[in-house]
Amino acid sequence: MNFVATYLLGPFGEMIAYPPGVLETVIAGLGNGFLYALVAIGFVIIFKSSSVFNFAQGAMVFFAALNFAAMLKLGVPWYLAGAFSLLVMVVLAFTVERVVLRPLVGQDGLSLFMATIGVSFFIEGFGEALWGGDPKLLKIGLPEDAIFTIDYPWGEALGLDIIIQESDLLAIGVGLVMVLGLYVFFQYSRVGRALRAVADDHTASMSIGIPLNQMWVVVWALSGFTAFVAATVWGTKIQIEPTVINLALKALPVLILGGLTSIPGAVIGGCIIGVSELMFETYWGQPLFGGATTEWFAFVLAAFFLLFRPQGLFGEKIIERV
Amino acid sequence: AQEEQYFPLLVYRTGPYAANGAQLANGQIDYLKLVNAKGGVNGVMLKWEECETEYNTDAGVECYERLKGNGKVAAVSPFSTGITYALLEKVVADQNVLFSMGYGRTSAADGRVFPWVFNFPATYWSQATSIMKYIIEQEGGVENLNGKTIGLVHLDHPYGREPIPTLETLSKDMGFELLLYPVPTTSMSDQKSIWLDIRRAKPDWIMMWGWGAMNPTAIKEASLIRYPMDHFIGNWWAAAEVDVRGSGVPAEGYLGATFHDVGDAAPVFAEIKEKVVAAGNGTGPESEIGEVLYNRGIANAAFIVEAMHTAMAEFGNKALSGEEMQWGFEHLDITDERIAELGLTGVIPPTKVSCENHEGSPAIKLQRWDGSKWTIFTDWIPAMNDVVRPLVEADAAQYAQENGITPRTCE
Amino acid sequence: MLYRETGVFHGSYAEDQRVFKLPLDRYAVWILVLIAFLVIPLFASNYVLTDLLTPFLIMSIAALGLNVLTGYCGQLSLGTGAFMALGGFMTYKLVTSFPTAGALFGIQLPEISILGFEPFDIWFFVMLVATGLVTAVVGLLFGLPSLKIKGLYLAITTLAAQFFLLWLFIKVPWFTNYSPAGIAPAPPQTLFGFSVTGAASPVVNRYLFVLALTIIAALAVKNLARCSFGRSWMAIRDMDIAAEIIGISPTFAKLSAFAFSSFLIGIAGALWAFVKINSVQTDAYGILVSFQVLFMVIIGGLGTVLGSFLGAAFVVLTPILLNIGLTAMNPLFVAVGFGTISIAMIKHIEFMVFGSLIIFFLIVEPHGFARLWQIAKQKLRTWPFPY
Amino acid sequence: MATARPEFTGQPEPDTRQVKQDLAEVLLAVEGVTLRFGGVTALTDVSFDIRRGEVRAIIGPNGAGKSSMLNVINGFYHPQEGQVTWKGVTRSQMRPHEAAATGIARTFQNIALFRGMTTIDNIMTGRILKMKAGFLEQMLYWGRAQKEELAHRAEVEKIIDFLEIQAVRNTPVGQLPYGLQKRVELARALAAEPELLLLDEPMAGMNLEEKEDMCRFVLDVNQEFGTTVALIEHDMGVVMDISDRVVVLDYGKKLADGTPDEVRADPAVIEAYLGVSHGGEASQPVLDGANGAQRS
Amino acid sequence: MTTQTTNEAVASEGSSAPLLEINNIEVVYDHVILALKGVSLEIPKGGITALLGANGAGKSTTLKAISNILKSERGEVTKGGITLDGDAIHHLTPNDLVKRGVVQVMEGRHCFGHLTVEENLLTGAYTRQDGTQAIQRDLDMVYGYFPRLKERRRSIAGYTSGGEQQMCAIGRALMARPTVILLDEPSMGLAPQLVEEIFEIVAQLNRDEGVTLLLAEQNTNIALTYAKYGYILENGRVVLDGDAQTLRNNEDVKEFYLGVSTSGRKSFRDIKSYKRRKRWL
Ligand SMILES: Nc1ncnc2c1ncn2[C@@H]1O[C@H](COP(=O)(O)OP(=O)(O)OP(=O)(O)O)[C@@H](O)[C@H]1O
Ligand SMILES: Nc1ncnc2c1ncn2[C@@H]1O[C@H](COP(=O)(O)OP(=O)(O)OP(=O)(O)O)[C@@H](O)[C@H]1O
Ligand SMILES: [Mg+2]
Ligand SMILES: [Mg+2]
Repeated sequence: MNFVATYLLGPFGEMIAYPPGVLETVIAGLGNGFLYALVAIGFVIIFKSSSVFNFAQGAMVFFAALNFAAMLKLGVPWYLAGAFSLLVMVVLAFTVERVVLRPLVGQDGLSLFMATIGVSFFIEGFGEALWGGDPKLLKIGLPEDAIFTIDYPWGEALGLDIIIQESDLLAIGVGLVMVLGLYVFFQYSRVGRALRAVADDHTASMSIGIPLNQMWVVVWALSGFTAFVAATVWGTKIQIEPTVINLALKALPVLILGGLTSIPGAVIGGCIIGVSELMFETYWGQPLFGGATTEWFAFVLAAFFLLFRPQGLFGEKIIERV
Repeated sequence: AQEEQYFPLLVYRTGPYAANGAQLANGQIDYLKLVNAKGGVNGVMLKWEECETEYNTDAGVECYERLKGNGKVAAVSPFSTGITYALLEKVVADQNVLFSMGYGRTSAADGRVFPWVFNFPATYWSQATSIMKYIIEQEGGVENLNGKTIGLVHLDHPYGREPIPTLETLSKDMGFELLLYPVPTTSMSDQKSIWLDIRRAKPDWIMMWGWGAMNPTAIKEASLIRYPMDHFIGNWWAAAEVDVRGSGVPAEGYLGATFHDVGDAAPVFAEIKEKVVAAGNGTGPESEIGEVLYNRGIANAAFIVEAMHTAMAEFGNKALSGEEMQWGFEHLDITDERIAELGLTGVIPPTKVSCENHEGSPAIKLQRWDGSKWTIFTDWIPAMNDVVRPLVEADAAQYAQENGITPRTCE
Repeated sequence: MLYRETGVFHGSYAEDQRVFKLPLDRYAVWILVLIAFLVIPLFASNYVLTDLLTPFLIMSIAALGLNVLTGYCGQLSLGTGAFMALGGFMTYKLVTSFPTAGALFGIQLPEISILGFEPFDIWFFVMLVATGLVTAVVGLLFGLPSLKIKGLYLAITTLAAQFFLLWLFIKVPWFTNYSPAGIAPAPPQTLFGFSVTGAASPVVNRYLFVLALTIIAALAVKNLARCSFGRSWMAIRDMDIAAEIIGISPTFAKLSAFAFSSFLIGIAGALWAFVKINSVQTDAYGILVSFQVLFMVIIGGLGTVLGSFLGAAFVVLTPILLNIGLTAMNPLFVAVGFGTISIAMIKHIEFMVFGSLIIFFLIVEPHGFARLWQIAKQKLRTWPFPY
Repeated sequence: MATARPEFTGQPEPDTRQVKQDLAEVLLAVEGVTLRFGGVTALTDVSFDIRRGEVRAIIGPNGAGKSSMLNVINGFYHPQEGQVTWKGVTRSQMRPHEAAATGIARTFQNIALFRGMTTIDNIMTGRILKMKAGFLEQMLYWGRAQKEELAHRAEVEKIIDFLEIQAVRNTPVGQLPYGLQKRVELARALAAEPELLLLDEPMAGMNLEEKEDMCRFVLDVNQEFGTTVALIEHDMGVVMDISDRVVVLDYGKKLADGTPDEVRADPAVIEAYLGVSHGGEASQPVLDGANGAQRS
Repeated sequence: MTTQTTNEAVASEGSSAPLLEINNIEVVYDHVILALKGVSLEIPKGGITALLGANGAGKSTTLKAISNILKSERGEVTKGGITLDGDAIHHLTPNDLVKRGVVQVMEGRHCFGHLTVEENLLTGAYTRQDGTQAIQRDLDMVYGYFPRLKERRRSIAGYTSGGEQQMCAIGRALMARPTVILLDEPSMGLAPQLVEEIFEIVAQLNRDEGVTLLLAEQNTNIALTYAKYGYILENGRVVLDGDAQTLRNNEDVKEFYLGVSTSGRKSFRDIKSYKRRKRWL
């Protein structure tokens, strides 16, 4: 009974007691969610079109950010630096296709997954060997301050005192744009369809003349691009050093929650996880469980969802047929 | 040729803690270079090897095992609480001194249970109490602490958790509320929830036990929610230039603990610039000379070298064995005169170690960030030994009991 | 050619069902084992024993464990680190709560000692098995989702175990007997009267102890693999629907795999804490460990015992040897005018090379070292002809 | 399990089919089964029975629902309506492994072997239900575990001889050519010593020679061990020759049911399936089988 | 649909130089398994050529060798050459080959399980540049050939029945407007009347569109009914070839592939392996 009071009712009491807090948390959560989603989308793009689970996605974000930041550090104007970083990502796509994927064509998912881990190691080492392992700032004047609603007349009028980080709004905006673009591309364009075909059956798609190699360059370049975008947004929040790669781990539950193959799924998954994780930490984790529940909450939540929808919320149905 | 004294340097120049680790390493090495440039310690030259631990326990242990055999070890300083814990037993077996300068296992201050471990000039628990003293003073007396809230933003890692028991004890005694804000090691740069919470809970003071990439993020988030920086106190691993600069915000007024001065006023720096840097074998960028962590690196090396001096006075001028170094450490008595003589004024505090007390007489100073540099603004604030020591001895006793160690008696 | 496969005829199915069908294979393995037990301890340096061989063996056990789950039963798991941690903390709790059999059952095992050998000093072993059982049960719990969730989805849900358990060990001070920093020292242990863990125990003891356990583990896995358990695991792996239809209960197969694999992994974790780092701390069992063990299994070869060993050797030793090698090569770099490369740079290069090696081996043989070995043999058979 | 094949008595054995179906009791009965997948209705109100000891053929155009029918019988699909009576027990649905446990074994349309294992191991899996050794015993490969292994191995070897796949005993099935894989699959099913054997297009993609062998095996299984067989097959020659009774499905509905001759004569069947309607060169080979059956 | 006159042209060409020539190729899987031991074929333009043989004879392998998708199965052509219209094509990527009109329908369906039937067909037209109308037209053509596909156009290919998948695969190949189709076991698992239909369609394609066909078949009977010329493979070697009639009348072929022996067609009931005549090496 007491248990119920503390663990079930208490937190909700909190929420009701101070609604703006909830609002604040939700917005912040959405911000995180879209950040995760930006990375998750990178995974999806590659998985959807080559059923390769690209573990290097996190490293790619790091790599893109590192190149960008290093250029800025050398005093290159931000647009040139950005262009450079983008270019590098495309080059990376080419190399990966040539050196890793082409020799492994037709291998089972696990080998390819391993290979991408190899890639991940390589680019992490390479990037740092190139630019040094010290943390770098990636600031190109994107909004990253905090908005205190109370400072504004409307906020005052509403008596609403919450804090909104501009970087969250940025993440949300950018995320939405990316999703729309990519979704349309995959669902309706000729290349998009071919990409999905490749994912289903490499050999068959070869046999009807879909050029795997080009396909892969395309998708890796694409996900390289998303990595770049993610990096830029992330740069507004944190400095660029290897833990960025760990942050990408957070994209995994988002990924499976949304369903490995669905881009909108990635975003919705991102929102669900971003928000609920922050809510849980604020109202349960921090006060009741000694905090740091964000470590695992996303994963447990995702696992829980999967029990009811094994292919994620929007994933393609797993075909069981004999 | 005469045998050299060997320094196995467990350092981390990569990974999320690189920014801090590199300066520490550079400081140490520059000092060792200086000593050699000046003809060694009573003629005994110093030799050192680095091994990259990435602040990671497994790697740290491996490094220690790899290096320990390569010469007569002066002392080992892992600069990681995790590694320190893992080495506690090994150093006993190998008879090497483990010098964890103000980190590692606090209860190692009890020399009867941990003969081979030294953690002067101050442990985390002492540091915590000293910081509390400052807060008390600011609040105008213990009585005013009643009903106040103090937050501890800490790395969710052995290092970050060390001060918790002490602070909990104090909060019981003094009636303030202690709020804990752990930051997971895997996502140090994602502290949103914490700071949203802080904004609501509005603790009157915040202490920070942070390291590596955690610090800049914390400082940035704090300034985002406009937390009063002069009520935000980092411990001595959370108050370096890199931490604030990395945050990308001015963070004026941010406070930090330390046990040595900042800046390159002390003569030793001039010497380094002249004998090491000018000679073209400075280890890091010259700009970092005089910065907090660099100086701390020097302090670490200086302490060990001084222990060598002490030991040589007893055993003669030769490369020293483990036991001899241990003796040296245990009989350290560094007075202000001696410090001045070494040109280390302000770089190492006066220290007296004894058989049962391996912590010396702990005290700290506080420094303030003015947007471009640190400046110390308090005198020494001694720790509450009456609080800390009992805790230390209790904890040490439990260790002894679990590991079947019979504490030595210090006659 | 010395190595002959022909001319070996099996008179009975018993012979044909042996682990090593060919006498020569059998002898080769025996010789290897003898070397491991007798020769290596004599000649290997302490560093080699404690920091190359011992970790390699411990990780082999973990790899064997994961191989049961991923290699034989086809269930991806990234929770290995956590289960190793569980093993570490459990053993710590057990040995501190029940230092002796007496402490638990009140009965006192007789203390006979034949020149230092105490036949009844097996308590630590008992404790290890107990640990294994605990991890098995927990593994079973975290295996439940596998009944519904498949493939990568499952892999990521196992991450839940990874992060949740580690978080738990940090948050619940009980696991470390309320040590302030949440690190517990691993008390030294003895077996048959010899001290086998702890910094003070002779390096050779520790090595032999781990070696023995490793061999037992390997045999256990091999035996299961060739009996109905192994078969039902592999059936589930290769085509779970068909397996179910021919009467293999997926629930039973998967859960048994989870339990047994966690059993081995738990023991590996315990050894890591007690033998390798003399302390129990979550640091040593991070997500990276989970991945490393997965590498071992995949690069070594899924569903092969040999693979687990080869994989472990590769993953454990490569980085260290690379690091040592590059450091040693420094003079050479200086000679060619690079100047000494900083240890940071060495670390970066180590990463690059390790990554490249993974890719390289996958390209050479996606099915891992073990398969490579087979193909090599195949080529030898037909030698000098290509096929 | 006997390996002996009936030795050849100059003339073909008498056609025992007519006799069988009258005596034998109903082994399995399907009543009013309807199976839907979202929009698609794979089976609508299908009823038929299988009698002990007969060879029952299920034919019909592609997508008629034949495979689905088998899936219903051994409990992999659960019909929305109707029920299945198996050995007198009526239930609306089964669980696959309990079906297996009670004596239903099957092969699959798209080969479902365990590609990672050798032929032997694949066949051994068929006997897992019969193995009782505990975990520890197996872990130590000791006591019951070892005895069982050897005993079952002996059984399996018999089947291997019977199906003449000795040569590929230790080859990973993944590398076997298609026809052999089909055979191994049959072996795996037989290993379970089933009462009812479900074969989904056992002869698809085989050349005549292999078909002949396959037929021989099916018949021998049926005659020697009295195993009841239900098979789906598109080769009319085969169906008409070896089956005792044939049920015809079309678009998920039962179109006809009876002896081969009856079915072959049924105009609806011809229209929907056999396709003599537009005869010509093309259809000749297909019908050969049919005619042939008549002659024998 | 092309006009009568071009058919003549096609036919006449048919007799002339071979369109596709396989010259003594050898294929190795996994560096060790020798699947083809020197196979040579000549596929005349506008003809239907049958590739017969038992399981594991190497039919599929041959086709894969031509369309150059062995690599993904860790197989490679180690000897010999393949020429299309006289120029070597073994170095061309499958994509180029399809562009040049060589399309393979793989053994065992291989539809894209997660795409709808229609999407499957559309991917078939990937390499085409001649605009959406043209593609739409061909889509209708395919639906014309396979009405059943039209019914299931919106459903996920993975769930369709074996036969439906087979049709889908063939239809998909047609969408590429091929000049040469490599058909691997089209009849496998198809209902008799469907087999006919499909072969009818094949014949029709060959007739009307002058598509050259190489089909690997088990159903020797029907294959030889439609094919002009046939090759018989036995574990990796061509053991017999000749035009359809000759093969049909060959005693061995009758015995082992058509099942009609001197004593007329025998029932599957009274097959006894040891009744077989000794077969060629
Ligand atoms: N799991 C499933 N989900 C959705 N639809 C299905 C499923 N299984 C079968 N179907 C549909 O049910 C119908 C019957 O399929 P089934 O495989 O039984 O046909 P079949 O008679 O075996 O044809 P074939 O002779 O080609 O194998 C088909 O239209 C198929 O699309
Ligand atoms: N991926 C592979 N790896 C190893 N061996 C293979 C592979 N694919 C085919 N083989 C071998 O090559 C030989 C020829 O196989 P192929 O599939 O070409 O025969 P096929 O004539 O098509 O038989 P089927 O009529 O069953 O399709 C077979 O012995 C087979 O074992
Ligand atoms: Mg079917
Ligand atoms: Mg084939």
